[in-house]
Amino acid sequence: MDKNVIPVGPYHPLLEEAEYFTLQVDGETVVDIDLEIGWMHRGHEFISESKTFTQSLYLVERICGICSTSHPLAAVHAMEDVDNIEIPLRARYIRTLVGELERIHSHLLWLGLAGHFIGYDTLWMWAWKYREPVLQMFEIISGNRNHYGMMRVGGVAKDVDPDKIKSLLDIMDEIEKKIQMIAKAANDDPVLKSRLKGVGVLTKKDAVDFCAVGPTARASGVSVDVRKDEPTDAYDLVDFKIIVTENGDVFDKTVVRLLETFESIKICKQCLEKLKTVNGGIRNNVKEISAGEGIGRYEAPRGEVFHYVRTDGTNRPVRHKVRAPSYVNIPTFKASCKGIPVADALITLAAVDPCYCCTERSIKIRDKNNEPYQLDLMKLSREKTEQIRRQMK
Amino acid sequence: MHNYSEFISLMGNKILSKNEKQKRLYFEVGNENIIEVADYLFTKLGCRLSTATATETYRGIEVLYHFSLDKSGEYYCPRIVMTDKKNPRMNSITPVVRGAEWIEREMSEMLGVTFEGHPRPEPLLTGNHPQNIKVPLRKWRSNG
Amino acid sequence: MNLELFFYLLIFPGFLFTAILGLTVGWVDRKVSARFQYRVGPPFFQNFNDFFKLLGKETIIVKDGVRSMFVVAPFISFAMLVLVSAIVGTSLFFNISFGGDLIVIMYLLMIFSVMVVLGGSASGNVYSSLGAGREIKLLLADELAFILVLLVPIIKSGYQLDLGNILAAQADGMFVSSASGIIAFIIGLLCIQAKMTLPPFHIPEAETELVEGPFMEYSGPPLGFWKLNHFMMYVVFPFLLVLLFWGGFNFNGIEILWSVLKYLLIVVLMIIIKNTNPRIRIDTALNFFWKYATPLTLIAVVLAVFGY
Amino acid sequence: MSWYNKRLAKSIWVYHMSASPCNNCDIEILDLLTPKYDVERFGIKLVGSVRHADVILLSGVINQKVAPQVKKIYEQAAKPCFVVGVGTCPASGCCFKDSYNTVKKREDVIPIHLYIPGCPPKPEAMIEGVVKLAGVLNA
Repeated sequence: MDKNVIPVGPYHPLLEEAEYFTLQVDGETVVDIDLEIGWMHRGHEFISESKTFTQSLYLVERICGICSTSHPLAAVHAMEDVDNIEIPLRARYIRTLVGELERIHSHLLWLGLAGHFIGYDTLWMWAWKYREPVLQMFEIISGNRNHYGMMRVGGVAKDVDPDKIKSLLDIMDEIEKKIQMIAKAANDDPVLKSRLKGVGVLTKKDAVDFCAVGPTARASGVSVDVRKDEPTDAYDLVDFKIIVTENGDVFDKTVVRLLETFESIKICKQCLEKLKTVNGGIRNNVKEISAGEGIGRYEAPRGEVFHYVRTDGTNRPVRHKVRAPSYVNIPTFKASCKGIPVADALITLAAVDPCYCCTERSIKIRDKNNEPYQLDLMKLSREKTEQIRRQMK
Repeated sequence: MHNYSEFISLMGNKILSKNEKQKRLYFEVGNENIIEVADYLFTKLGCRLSTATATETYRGIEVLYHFSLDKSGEYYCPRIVMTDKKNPRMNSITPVVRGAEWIEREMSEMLGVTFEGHPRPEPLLTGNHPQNIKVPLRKWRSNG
Repeated sequence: MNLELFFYLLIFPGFLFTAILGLTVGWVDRKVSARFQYRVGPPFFQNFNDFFKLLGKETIIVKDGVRSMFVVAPFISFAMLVLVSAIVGTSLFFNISFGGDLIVIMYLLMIFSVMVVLGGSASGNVYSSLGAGREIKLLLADELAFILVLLVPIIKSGYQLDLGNILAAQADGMFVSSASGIIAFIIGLLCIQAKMTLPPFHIPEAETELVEGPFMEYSGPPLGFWKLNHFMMYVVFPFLLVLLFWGGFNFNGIEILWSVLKYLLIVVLMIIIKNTNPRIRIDTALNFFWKYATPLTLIAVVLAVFGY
Repeated sequence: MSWYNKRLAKSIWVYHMSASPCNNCDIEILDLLTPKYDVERFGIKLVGSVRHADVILLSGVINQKVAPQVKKIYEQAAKPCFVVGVGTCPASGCCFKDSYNTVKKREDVIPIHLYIPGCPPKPEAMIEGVVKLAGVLNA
């Protein structure tokens, strides 16, 4: 049978953002996948070099709306790394709290969207319903539902009001109960299980080869988590586990995310309890950042966010490099999508929780001579009809 | 606690200069040794390639790889400096570290570095771009 | 006589009644689904508004497509549904039927599915044609089971193809109360789910995979008619099931309530299945229908032959 | 036509088009559909194909690579079709206006009929924006 090409995107409801995949298929089986990106490219690194450090935080927050704590947090880590700036204890707990809340909201968001992708809108609605209280907590803590603007070099921008900790803890308890219910429902659903189990397997070797990070890697048995590897903020003061599973399929990725949500809830509760007693300032005043270079990273919901800042003693970075987790996770499609049906390919593509705004990339198919492989859609559809007709005979 | 001396002595004179910080080791290597160093870091030490940064400085184009040793949270950052700003060339490490493919492609289109031996040296972000943007991260500095 | 025919076709069991009831039940569907998902759901006239709005929109005919087929397909399938609803309706409400109407219904429903396929592939879009391909596969999957399901009441009524006779045969006991009847009824419900491409069988128009599948390139009135067709099926198929297995409707006194309940129960069952299942893959659907549903229905047919 | 406009105002099908946004407006748009805001109450429905759309929700500063696609998609929509710019990006370019890759004159790419500013706008603000659009139709 001839190889056909299914273009996915640039605009396709599977992807909230514009991306362009081309699935090379043989019948209904994916043979190869290619990706062309750049539809979301806004030139962050370029703009950041013309902004001061504080302005740059505003900018990196807008790399991605879902990890809008992870990027500023990694950036301040990088800036603090240049001079080894210490931050107050209370600020460390607040940073951890906001970061973990973001993980809960992001994982619930993914669970909902994954349900939507496999045509299970009820799961989508449920997951997003229980995501709302998390956003409400963000509103109480920072004043915004998204783009919290909490991070500053040397501390955080806003303090958590001690009077509100009680109500925050109450919301947390409620969320935990509800998420347990969803997790149970998702775990017990036989159709869901059969749809996700054994689909889009990413082997441990491939995960290491592609340098995958985050839940994508952890579902394949690679135990990599910045929170444990290089504990910053309050991560060495709180108690939590890293979730690692072995199979690397979509179901395991779901399980990792769900269990991680519970760990995050645990961390949030500990932080809130600590915030009742830990007093002190929330920000050290940082007047200037000396010349040098610094690496900052943070475990975003999707994996390690990496920021590299190079300074020359002025108030602007010479170079600000950003590497989002999806950037290294998306190439794993090449390993995990081969040889699976088209219908599964799409949930596999979604399982990485790709964030193209972070990544900036999309797919192109090349033939043997490295020419763009283009197909007349009309011809394709006729061939398909012909194929079907043959099958029906 | 953070002991790089073993690595440094092993690499010997391949390391041209180094800068040790608490958990980060920045060191400069020659272009001819980068593949060997990358292979050692990735295969022997079990490091993960976080990313690589290309910067334009007065000395030339610098490419800085960030290898993360996840067990201890340390960073090994080999740096390559290319003094020829017009036509910077260096060896690609993609044959050794598969995950470097996109990272090197992006550096190549952002700062115009040619990676020799890269399996697919085409632009990543600006492929099929209507305006045909060339090396945007160098534009404003290369005039001076 | 002719006037009566027009009445049957266009007003009472036919077009107007089915369309209005279908759009209303479509609202019930959306509302109940919304309640399932902790939402409020749309207002009562929502589907009517949607339909009238689509009638006034621009119709874009794709340049690459087969124009005539593209435009004609929604209207032919609409006509098919009107015919089916008239046939089912007249025998349900007026007890008018003719010799082979079950066969006619089967053919008309087949034409409907074929029109979806033709319309989808005529638009020349790759997603539409993929959707059409899946529609054919789904048709192959469920058609045999559906025909076998229809066989059960035929056998149980003493080999009658006449809807009126099937109805009459159930006067002393509905078919669904027998072993073969209940199996056939359940499989029939699933077949309907597949024929209406409701979840978990919304494989051809999988929104997140194939956008809207065969209907992707449609806009304006043709799209409106596709939507109307979809809602009309909410009437046609449950009515058919009620007629074949649940002894039809009865409109004497309190019995009206029971009749309405019968219809609503089937609709609600469909909505529950719809809302608690993710989309399955096309091969899983084929597997399901060929490996499990069809043999089960065969057993039901055999049971029916032996009178159980 | 007022009768028809009223139908249109009560049945707004939206198509969501992201033109290099930061993703935040996009998830807030999806949030509109979920239980807390549930815009299906007003007959607003998210559709996957632009041919079915009455309103295009445009989010993000349009970058040069995506601009031709945005233009093409707007041309494919069945008219009447309105474009609502969600967020600060379509309105002013936000912090990306200095970049080498963004379109400087967004009006040339796609005509935007209504702006909902905010970074991101709260879902309530988006509902108000769409309701205002419906109010114009009703008048």
